[in-house]
Amino acid sequence: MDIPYTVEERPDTGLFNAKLGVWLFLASEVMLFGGLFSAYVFLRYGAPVGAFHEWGQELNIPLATLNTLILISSSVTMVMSWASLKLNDFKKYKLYMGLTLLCALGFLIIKYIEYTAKFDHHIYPSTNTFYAIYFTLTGLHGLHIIGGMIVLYYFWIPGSKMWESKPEQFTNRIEIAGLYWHFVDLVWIFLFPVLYLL
Amino acid sequence: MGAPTHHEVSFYRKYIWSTDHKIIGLQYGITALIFLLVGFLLMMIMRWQLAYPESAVPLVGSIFGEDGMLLPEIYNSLGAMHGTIMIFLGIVPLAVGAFGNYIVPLQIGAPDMAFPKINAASYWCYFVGGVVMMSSFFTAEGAARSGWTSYPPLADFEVGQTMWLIGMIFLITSSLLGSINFITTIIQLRAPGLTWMRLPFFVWAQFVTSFLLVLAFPPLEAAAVLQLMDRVAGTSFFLPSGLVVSGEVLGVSGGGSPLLWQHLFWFLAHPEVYVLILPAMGIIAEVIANNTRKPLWGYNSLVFAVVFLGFMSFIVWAHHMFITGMGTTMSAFFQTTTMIISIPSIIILSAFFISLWGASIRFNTPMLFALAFLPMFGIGGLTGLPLGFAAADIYLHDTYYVIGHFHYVVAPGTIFGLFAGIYYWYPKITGRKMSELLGKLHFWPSLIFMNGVFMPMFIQGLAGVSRRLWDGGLEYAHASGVLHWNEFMSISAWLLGLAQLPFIFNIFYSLKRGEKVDKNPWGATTLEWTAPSPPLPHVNFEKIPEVHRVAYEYSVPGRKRDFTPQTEPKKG
Amino acid sequence: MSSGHHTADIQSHIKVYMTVFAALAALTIITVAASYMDLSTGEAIFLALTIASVKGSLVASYFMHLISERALITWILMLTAGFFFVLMFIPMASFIDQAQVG
Amino acid sequence: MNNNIIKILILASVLTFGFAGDIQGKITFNGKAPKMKTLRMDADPVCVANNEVAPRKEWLILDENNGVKNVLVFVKESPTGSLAGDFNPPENPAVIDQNGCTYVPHVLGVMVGQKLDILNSDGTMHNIHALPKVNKEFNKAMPRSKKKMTVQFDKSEAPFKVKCDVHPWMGAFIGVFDHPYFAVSDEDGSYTISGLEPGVYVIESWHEKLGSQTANVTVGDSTASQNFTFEKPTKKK
Repeated sequence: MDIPYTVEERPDTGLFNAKLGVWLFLASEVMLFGGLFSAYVFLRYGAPVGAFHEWGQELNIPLATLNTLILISSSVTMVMSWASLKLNDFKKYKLYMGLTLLCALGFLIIKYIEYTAKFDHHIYPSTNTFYAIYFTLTGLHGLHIIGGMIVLYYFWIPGSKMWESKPEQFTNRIEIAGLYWHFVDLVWIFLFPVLYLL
Repeated sequence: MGAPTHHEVSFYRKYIWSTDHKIIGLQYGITALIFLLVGFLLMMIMRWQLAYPESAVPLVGSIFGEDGMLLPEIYNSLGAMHGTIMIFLGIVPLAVGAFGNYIVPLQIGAPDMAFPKINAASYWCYFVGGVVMMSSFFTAEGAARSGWTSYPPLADFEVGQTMWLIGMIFLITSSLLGSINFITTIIQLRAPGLTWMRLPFFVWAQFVTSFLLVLAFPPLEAAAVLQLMDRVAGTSFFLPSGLVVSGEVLGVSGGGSPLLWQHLFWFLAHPEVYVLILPAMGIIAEVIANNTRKPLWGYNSLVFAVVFLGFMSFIVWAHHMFITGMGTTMSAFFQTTTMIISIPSIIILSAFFISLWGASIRFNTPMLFALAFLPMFGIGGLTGLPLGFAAADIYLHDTYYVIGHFHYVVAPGTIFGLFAGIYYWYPKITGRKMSELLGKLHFWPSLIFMNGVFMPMFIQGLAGVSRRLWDGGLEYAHASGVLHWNEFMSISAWLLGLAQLPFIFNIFYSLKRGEKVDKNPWGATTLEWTAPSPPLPHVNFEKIPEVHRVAYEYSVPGRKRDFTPQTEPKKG
Repeated sequence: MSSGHHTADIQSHIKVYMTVFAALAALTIITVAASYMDLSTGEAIFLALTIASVKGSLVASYFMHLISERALITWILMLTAGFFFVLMFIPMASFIDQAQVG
Repeated sequence: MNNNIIKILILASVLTFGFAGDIQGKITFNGKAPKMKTLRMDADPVCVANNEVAPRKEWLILDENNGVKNVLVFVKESPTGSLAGDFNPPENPAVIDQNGCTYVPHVLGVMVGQKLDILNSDGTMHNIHALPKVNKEFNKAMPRSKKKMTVQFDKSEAPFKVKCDVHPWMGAFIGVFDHPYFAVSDEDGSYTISGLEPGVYVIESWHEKLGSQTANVTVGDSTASQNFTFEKPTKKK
């Protein structure tokens, strides 16, 4: 007896299990980042007026803008790879998934450049509360990117064999991996103005 | 996933790396019971120091140094770890991990949890978290010693605290994986015909509990990450500027706020209290309905009450923070929400009491524990009201009164509920009933000594004895009138420990010698009793059951039997 | 996935994705440009968060298909959003309340 | 040139015969002796009861000739530069007592790896909180019935403060050395460092409030003498 609704949708909810599961996971992620954003607001309010803005001047806005664009692009390629599977175009899927991973890698490299530039200027998490929350938020976000990359890589090469045996389930998996990936993008969309621009 | 029964699987595959919800439930249960015992032992050691301050602890004293005395640092460690172990390693894994895992899929007629591998991952995260927590005892300065609440800046000193935080991150991850799984399972895998209002109340309780865990635990995970940053990366999220620690200004950049931790911590930790109590209420509902042989009174209001309780539990947390200098506006807000949240609790408790009305009650062991739960939880709940009012709380805050209140909720409350559950579902798990004689030997002394331990705490607390004193208040003149209770409470605690021996013995004894039973020894209506005892590996049921009626059709007039299983088709 | 998605559907989806991508890129540039304008702190925060929210909803609605997702998911997310705002603002409110007293 | 050869010859012969020299001296204070205020111990009745006469502050204790007690004098550099070597820590533990709610002694030198017995002669709760920078900080409670506790330090370190978090007036200073050549001046301000091989040494005298001074001392086959004079530090501002 298999577990029901792993692939097909349960009629009354219209969902397959993993989709509900990943949305619940994302709900918990919202609360995780919510806790950190709440800390940001709390610390910003507690700091001297304008201090957060002042401290944030050291950050590199052009690089971060570039990174935002890269991450948005990776979201598009992600959704395109899913659409390609829907269109039965496995080759395009491979291409788009590869591009997604490439974007993710690019994002991390730029992040690395930013971090080392900060360290070179002797700016560390311990410098002040702004950099404490900056490094914590971006660091945790970076870990999410890395985690996502591992999953996406698995579906790109080793796990893609599933396409031949269970194409529908494979497409579902790409969809929920995509949901996670878009969420990580979404978090960055908020991180970017909050940390760099304000 | 959900592979058909293989009989040739190896021992490891079957019992250690299993993905079967029943095995995982048992893993959770056994581990959690061991942790409960450990947490209890820590407390028994602490009670020696409180009863006979500064004398050598018998039996285990040599661990603490040659003179066998329990020094304040170790006392603090034991206190912090008692709380942490009991809550995060004992009760939550037992109530949610064990009972939820074992019973929920059976009660909804599912072959397994929705994500069996994630389920196994959840257990192993819990296990690793437990190992990290326990190994912190062996670091140079010992385990964390800032209470289970770990308020910074007090919590900013030893290695043990770092390990505490890492352990917490594992435990939180485990709970998140588990509760996502529960919610998905309950929504997606209900058997045909099992509509929401036909669900057993236990499933509802687990459902709400899981939502609390999914939405309230992540902020604590965030807070744990921040405190970890404070400890390893030198940030000062929770350390204000110019903080003076033992006469020296701390060399940190400052700018943080200890209140931030308290907000994030209690954002979880208040819902956590409901995570502790709701599954127990669910168990009590099952046991009461079954042993009163009556439908549960007010099933609908119970369901609405528990859902409302879940909602409200997110906006009451700062009643733990009345004395942090919070203004009157917010205090008023939080004391209002706190009073409101007592309403659903009272609805639930009243519904249980009314269910007893006019019933011919079967006084078996699970029912005894369930009956004891009601007044015990009542005491725990009612003594909470003064703590919910800012004015009264300012006096009672951090006294033994709080300890008494909280322990009445979780010890003779939740733990009695869990005991009831163990006695009630043991036949389903093993195919044998637990010994009634041993069960009663367990119940009566437990009930008496529980009250012996916790009732005097109210007296001490009202006298103003502070809760974290290593010598129990010996140094304080205002405590002198109530200190003689310490010995009484300690002896009660040790006798309470003795009273658990019949239970431990019973678990093993009944495994071999208990009375053999068939599928449905209690004459119960819910789905788990239509599965074989024990249920089939990986699939539970011979075939997926179909549900035709509500959860508690007991003693319906005109029927032959005094119970009608949910699977029985309606006639005509 | 539901069988309701036909090839033509997907093709039209792809068009939407590209439009959304263009919108996101444009909004990113706008928000950066706005940050160089001489705005008061309050205005800057309002503007930046508004743009971020628009971008966020675009991603959620189209890339994550939330706009055509089942009611159950929407309910769960609304619940989460509710508690998210509680988490954001009530600690703040307590803090401000306290600051006034002190 | 010739002188140096002679010095080396003398040194060599001394080394061969294994003579060991001492450094002796006296620490004096130049200036008007400030009055040490009485410690207010009312917070803990046990502390009051344990002292027949209320003790005074201890940061500058002089005898009638202005000899300074509690100055830690130690060898900072040896002829070869470093003193670290194969010095085994003494078998006997160093002792610091919490007596009458003051630390006895007030200033103490111990060796790396030497046991330090912390005693509690008062029938009250003490809390010994050491604040080293190099060694590991510790903070241990000593309830009244805990009469003795033993610690040791793993690295050499300049004198650091030890305090009691229960009785804020209590304070002591401990220096940790990787050699046995240190001494604390006694009541009349005199000290003796003994057992040194001949050579030129840099010695430092350290006082908790008055600062520290260094001097070069040549140790021959007789006792070398080195006095120090401290003055009240001019207030900075």
